[in-house]
Amino acid sequence: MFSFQPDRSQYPDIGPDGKFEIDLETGKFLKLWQGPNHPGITGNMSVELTVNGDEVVEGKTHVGYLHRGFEKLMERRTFIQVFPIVCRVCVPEPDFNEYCYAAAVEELAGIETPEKAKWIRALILEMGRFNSYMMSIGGIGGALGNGIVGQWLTYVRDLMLDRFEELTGARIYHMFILPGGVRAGLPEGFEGRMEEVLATAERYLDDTEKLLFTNAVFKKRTKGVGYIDPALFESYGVTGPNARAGGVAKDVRKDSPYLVYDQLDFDVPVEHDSDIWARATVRYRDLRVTIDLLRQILAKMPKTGEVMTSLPNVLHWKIPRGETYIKGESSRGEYGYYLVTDGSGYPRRVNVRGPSYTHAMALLEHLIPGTNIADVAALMVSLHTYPPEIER
Amino acid sequence: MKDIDKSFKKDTETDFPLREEMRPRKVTTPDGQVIDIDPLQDYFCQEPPKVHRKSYSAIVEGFYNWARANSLWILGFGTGCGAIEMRPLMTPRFDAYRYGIQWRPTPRQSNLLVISGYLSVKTLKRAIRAYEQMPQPKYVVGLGSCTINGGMYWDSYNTIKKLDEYLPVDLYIAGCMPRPEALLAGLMDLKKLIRKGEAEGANRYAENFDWYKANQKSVIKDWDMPDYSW
Amino acid sequence: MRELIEHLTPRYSLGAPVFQRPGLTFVDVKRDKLRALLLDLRDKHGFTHLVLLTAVDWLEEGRFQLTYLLNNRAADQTLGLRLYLDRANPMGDTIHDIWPTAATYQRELREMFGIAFPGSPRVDEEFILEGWTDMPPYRRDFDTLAYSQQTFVERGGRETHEPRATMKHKLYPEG
Amino acid sequence: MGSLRDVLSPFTAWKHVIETPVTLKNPIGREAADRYRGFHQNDTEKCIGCGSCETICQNAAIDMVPVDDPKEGDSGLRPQIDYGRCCWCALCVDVCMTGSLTMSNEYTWVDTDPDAFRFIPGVDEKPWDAIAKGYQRPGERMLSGLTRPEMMEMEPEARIDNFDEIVAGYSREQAVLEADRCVECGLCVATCPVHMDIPDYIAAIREGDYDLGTQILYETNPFSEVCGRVCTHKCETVCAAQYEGEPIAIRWLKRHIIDNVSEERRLEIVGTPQVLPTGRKVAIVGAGPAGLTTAYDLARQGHAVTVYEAQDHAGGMMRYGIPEYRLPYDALDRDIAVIRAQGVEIKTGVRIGSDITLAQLKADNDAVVLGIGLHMGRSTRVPGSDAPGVEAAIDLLRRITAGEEVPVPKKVAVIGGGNVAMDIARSMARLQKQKYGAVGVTVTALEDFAHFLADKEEVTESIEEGIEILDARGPQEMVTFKSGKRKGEVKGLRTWKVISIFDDQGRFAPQYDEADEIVHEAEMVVEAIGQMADVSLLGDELTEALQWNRGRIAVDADGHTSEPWLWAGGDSVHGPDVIHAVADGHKLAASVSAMLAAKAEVAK
Repeated sequence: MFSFQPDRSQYPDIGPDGKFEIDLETGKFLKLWQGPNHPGITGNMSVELTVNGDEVVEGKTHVGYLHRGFEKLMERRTFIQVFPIVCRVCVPEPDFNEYCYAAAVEELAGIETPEKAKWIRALILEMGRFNSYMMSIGGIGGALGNGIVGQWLTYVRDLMLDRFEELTGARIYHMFILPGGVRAGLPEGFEGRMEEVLATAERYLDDTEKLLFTNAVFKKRTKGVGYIDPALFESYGVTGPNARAGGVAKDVRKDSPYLVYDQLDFDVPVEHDSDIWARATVRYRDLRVTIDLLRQILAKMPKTGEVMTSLPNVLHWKIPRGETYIKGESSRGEYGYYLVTDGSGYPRRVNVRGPSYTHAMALLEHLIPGTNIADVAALMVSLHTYPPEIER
Repeated sequence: MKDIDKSFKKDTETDFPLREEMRPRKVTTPDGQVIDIDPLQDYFCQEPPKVHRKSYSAIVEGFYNWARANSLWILGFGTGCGAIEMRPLMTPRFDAYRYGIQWRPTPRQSNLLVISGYLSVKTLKRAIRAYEQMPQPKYVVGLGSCTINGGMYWDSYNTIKKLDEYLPVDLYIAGCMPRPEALLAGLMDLKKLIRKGEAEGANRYAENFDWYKANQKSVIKDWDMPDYSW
Repeated sequence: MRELIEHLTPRYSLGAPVFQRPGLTFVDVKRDKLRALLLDLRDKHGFTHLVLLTAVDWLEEGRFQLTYLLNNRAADQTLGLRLYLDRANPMGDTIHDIWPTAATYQRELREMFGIAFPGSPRVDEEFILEGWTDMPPYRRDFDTLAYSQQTFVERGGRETHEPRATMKHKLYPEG
Repeated sequence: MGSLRDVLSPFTAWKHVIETPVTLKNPIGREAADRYRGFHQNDTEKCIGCGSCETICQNAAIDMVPVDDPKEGDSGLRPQIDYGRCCWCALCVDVCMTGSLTMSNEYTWVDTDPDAFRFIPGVDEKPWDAIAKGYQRPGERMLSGLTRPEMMEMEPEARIDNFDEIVAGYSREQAVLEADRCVECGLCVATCPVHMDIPDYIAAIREGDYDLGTQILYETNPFSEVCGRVCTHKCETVCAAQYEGEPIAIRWLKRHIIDNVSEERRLEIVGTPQVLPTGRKVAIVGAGPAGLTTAYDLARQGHAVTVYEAQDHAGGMMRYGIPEYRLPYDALDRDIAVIRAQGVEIKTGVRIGSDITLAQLKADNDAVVLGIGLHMGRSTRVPGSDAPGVEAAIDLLRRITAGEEVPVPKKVAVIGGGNVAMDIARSMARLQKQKYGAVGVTVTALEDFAHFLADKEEVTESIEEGIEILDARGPQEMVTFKSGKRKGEVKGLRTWKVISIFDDQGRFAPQYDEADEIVHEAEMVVEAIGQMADVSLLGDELTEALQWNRGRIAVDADGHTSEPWLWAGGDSVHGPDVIHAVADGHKLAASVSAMLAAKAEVAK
């Protein structure tokens, strides 16, 4: 076959530590901003790349374009007033914010969640995971020249948004998981309509498998690219599918079951190559598990029962001093809320642990040197990061 | 809601220093020459924007407006949450392309800037640059509560509250966030405005350029760009 | 967990533990013992995952609380180490060599709380904010609404009326 | 890698070319889901303008704006929503006390004017006003409590043979639970005759700050302990919580504060007048709530106040009209002690008109205030109503309180359906129980149960205590012994069934069903159909000089009579009600004080 070796005779010298000594004014290096306004960026963030030829020698992640100061805003809001703003911390998969916050408040205030509400919460979280994976796989397809996958899967995601809408009353920010339960039960005939969506999804996923996962180009561009050494997982706080693609079956749903996950029957898919291919595949397989989980939840959910406990008067609701950490397995990894209360009507401190925080910052900066400039987008998409949960 | 701390006074004394790479300095080029550079002067055009004159003939202007209205090219810059509802619009289910609306990766090819919700100060800076780089005639649409009056980030230290203070907005769409259907309805309304020749935001920007600049600079402390960057 | 805490307490002079729920414990540590304790927990006790590192501002008590949240996945145990710093001159010890990802957290703490972490990579670079000259915004004495009102323009023309005062004024104008 | 399958398989995507497109033909205006949280609607008839929506809104998107004049239990304000702030979280819908605020499933609003995105739902007409679909709160509100905590009460068996107080009062836990339900809208403040700062003292309970609570109570009401027990609580009838669930137990919460502050502490909190004596003298006739409140206010301003009371103890109707099981005498005494501590001199057992003349009082004082109350019972004037054994309820109650001997027959009939009727019925029932071990009281009321005048709990408790209550019965005759040793004495009450009480013009003209006649056997018939003032103290000359209003002394808005030195207020002027009497007292004191100040000004 053809082989192409770039001419590297004019490349700068490599320093004693095996890395380039970057000096922009030598003219040998070029600073290139990928983002915030760039098609190859995952949301409103940017990576400051230093390139040498087509090779990236250094990358710095810049975030803060979406910083609204949530953690500060929460400190001025009463416990119920925090509820509407938490979901905005992560746009594509907002429900983990609602769940983690609600669960943290419930724990510190000593409120029991009704059994049925737990099932509905799990349902919502899995629907959110479904959507998030749809976006992620579509994004990977798009970043590697298979935009049609993005077109299909965005359509399927939109069908799920319709289900979200009829269940929660909103498309994107559902604001449905209140502390104390959920706002309402399932609408009439919801299960049937959900099944239609899941069947459509499966059809499109079959096509996606043929178009993307058995595709010579896609394989060529993803296998062996963007490798993360599993030994680094703990150092860089890698969780979720990114870890599962490297043979570590980290999954909060199994490791530390919450809600009703101990009553559901599922396996955590694991891949071993720890490259872009493995990360895409593990998400694809996990999406299949999610579809199965959605069916299980709807089948096993209690048909009757309360979905909401009566709260104390939320207009002057005080929670005793304490602190807790609630986590869940989002589509990107461990999502957690650290809530500190001081006995007043306002949270003392809320800290959101978004999985992208570690993935897009230290890990991405560690992975970028040495990659081809054309692969940076794919690398970023494969880490599946959402910028608003980094800077909040 | 916690009460405001009336005793709090913002620091208005400290100026943010100009970044190192933006300062005038001497540079040795790869071929050994030593030259003076002043990035803010050398790299950009300093000419302020001009009002885009209407055509002398109403018929010709009407034809222009018809053409403009039917090719809304949106800059694919997701400035805030609302960007997530653009995806359904770009894809088959809502398919905005059939209305002559499409997304472009660069401001140079776009004539519509959609501010999809809140703007942090950091993004405002990029949005201004993106807007100024867009060729005229150009339009701005504000999406959702945040662009109208700050939305749910009304008390945030890092987001602007009134978009029209910094950029000329032609149209607002209410919602948090507006659904794709509402977005389409808004874009259809924008088309009508353009056909009537009433979407004059860019000319407003040119006419009140100093006012906009002063507003922009009052919130962007780290002003490391030229005053106009078309 | 109780055994582990009992085992560690004399060695690292830990404070009284709070067993928040099965699987989540908080305990106070001293600054000079932190590093050894973290290494011990990571290498000998399976707490290999740094979940998060953040701070809480106890303005009234004049101190910052640093929370190091560690997780032992196999045992499903999370341990929160609370370290108190003097608020007047907050100085932490960097742990980026134990967990490289901690550098990001420390950068954020530097920017948002003004806690110094000497030696942490790029700790003084801007992280989230740009052109910020005011006090670190996550400090409790920073009032975000006041700052916002003094910085940004709001859309005017709004006026509200308190039901109690309105009724009093209308029904009993003489007071 | 690179197998033939990997090269060919992607081409299967071509099959989508022949599939039906998924594109929505006309997406603009597509109907949102039934539960969709779209633009707001407000049923302005239902809305009471309590402002809870504004309080909960974390976006400060809601302003309360006046659209109408305030009415009882309605502030006249309505929420205006700024869609430059709203996030459609629907917490305002969830918290809404009346359920008036809802959301339609409409979602399209485009405008070039950024100032346009503000509106008052239900007032400003919008295209979505009539849309029935959208977000409504499922069921009753969940964000604040609906029901009162159970009040501890003595069981009927335990209370029927004594005059011990029935209601135990809230425990700290119960009070906090109940105080927690309050949304602090303040609609009650306007309704309360003395405008007590109800939300503030309820907040003090939540905080556990009873000192502050006491201070707030005393700002407006020196009879908080009394009112905490027997107030007619108009506030509870306008409480925002009543539209779904029970109104806040404001009266019991007030009592809870006072119950938790010792008498000594209360005196410390209230303190003594902090002004120099003015040297002005005011005489007050009648140590009831109106008179004593006037005295309290005037004394706090440094005037020398003397209160003259005909009975042996101060308190007026609070002592002699309300039975002890509802208002223990020591509770009343504690309230009065605080008033005495302000330097008010109360001379009991002094009857103005006979012991001292009113002219004398006028001569000795700068002003005289009448708070003489309603101490004479009205009579039914049916045949036999002057027979021995027919009693006036108000007189009987006074005699029971004073410890005088009252006849206790085995069978008693009471005429009347108000609280006084219940009071005397229950008092007699207790005496009967003590004497005979059995209750034999029948109450006959003109009204039917749906229109009863007495408080519901009074009726329920009476029935629990074994009292027979017959509604819609009109008294026709006191049946007397026609012969024998007890000739002329009462032996029963004959009543007819009432068909209607008022005629078409709303005048009192009862219609009876004469066929439905009952003779209630009773050796005592008590008339409890209303009271009137004993104005004999005025003397003929003054009676002639004063202006009158339908049998009551005519006063202006400040309680000033047509005589410049004389004020009158309380029950005798405005009808029976403790809290109104207190309000009157404040008004009188303000008016008297203004006059005294004017006098002092002239003297300078």
